[in-house]
Amino acid sequence: MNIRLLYFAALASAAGCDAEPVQTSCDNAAALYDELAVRHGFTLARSRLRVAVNGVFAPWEQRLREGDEVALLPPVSGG
Amino acid sequence: MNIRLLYFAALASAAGCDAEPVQTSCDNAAALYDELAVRHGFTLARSRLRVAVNGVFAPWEQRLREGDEVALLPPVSGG
Amino acid sequence: MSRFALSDGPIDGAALERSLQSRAAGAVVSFAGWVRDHNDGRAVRALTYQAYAPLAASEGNAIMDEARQRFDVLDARCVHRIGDLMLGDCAVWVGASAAHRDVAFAACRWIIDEIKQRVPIWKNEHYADGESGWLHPDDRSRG
Amino acid sequence: MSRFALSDGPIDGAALERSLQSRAAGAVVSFAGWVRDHNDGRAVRALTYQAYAPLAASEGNAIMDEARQRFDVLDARCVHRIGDLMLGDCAVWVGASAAHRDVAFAACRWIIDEIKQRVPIWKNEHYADGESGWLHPDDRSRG
Repeated sequence: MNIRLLYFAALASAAGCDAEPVQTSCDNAAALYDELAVRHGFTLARSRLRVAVNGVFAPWEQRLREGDEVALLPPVSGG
Repeated sequence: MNIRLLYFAALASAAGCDAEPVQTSCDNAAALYDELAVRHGFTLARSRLRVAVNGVFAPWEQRLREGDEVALLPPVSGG
Repeated sequence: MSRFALSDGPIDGAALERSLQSRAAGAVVSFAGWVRDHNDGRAVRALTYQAYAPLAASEGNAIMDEARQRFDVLDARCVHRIGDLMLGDCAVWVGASAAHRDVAFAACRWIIDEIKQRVPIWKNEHYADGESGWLHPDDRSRG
Repeated sequence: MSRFALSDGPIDGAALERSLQSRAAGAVVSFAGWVRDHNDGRAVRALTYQAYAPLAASEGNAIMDEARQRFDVLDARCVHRIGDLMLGDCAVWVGASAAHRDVAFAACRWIIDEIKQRVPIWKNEHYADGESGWLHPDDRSRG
């Protein structure tokens, strides 16, 4: 399955990019984050992140579909 | 004793002036207010007013002196 | 510069807010009171504010000094209009700057509450029906 | 007009405040967050804000809609900067108008708290010592 990943802030720094296409067999974002955390050395616990799929907040367990855009959102610090 | 009176808001409307000189035998502002209330028909209870003598808040019982400027201050409504 | 002032002309909130800026200030909270078109169910068309100017200035500045003692503000200012105001005019402006927003919100709120309770300024409302009247709120509700 | 917006240029708080005026509005409370010269004991020389723009816009506008349901406000707006900011720049502006000040204070405070907790925007602090870092506050303290 082809997924487009979006990274922000510390995750983008760790990944070395703001976005990348990935091919994965993970069928939800929780498993996908754990896979990417190993590859990129993400140190933020998944419990501290939120995830958005196609621009909308989503549960980590939501089933991913071919072509989804998955945004990994570390704790926010606006304001 | 000669005192200069300052009236504000509803008291000035009732007195028909913002300021006036008065000659009085009252030796404090409480007695003076009661005297003026009769003369001008002030309807505000003295307990709802504050008084200032020579530009400073003062107790109603403060002894008045020749030439004092006494300001009668109805409940405020700024803001 | 006096932290409290009366003004007989329009209040420039933007300029006042700029005057509160400093490199340590992370938060500014401001309150602007405008002349609105109704009060207590009556249609209002204009206002006149009268002040006992020397005492209003000293009491207003006493409030600003107390605010700086009670709250960890970096700066604070207040300007209150006197004279004739139209609908939509700014009647009073309060601003407080601080490192963090908690302090700025608390100080701004405290200042406007004290100004309204303590400073010798009176409002005459001019109603749409042609009547007008001085407001002398019953302060037994101050608690 | 969108009540929440991201901006990559300077925020004009005075213009935003004017946009909240109406004849029924007696009170406007505004909050301005500025880039200050320190955070957590470190000297700061600049900031960069990054946003996930489409979701920031939808979540920010959801907050403004919720504010108008929770509070009896007449109007409310918020603008948040993105990109590179210097000391003294306005990072975020929130304003709420209402008939009375209680509502305006409560709504303004609620909005900035929600914006800081929920909108996908991240701050990179550039320190005087040359280091920099993204801030990812531990939100277990949200309570």
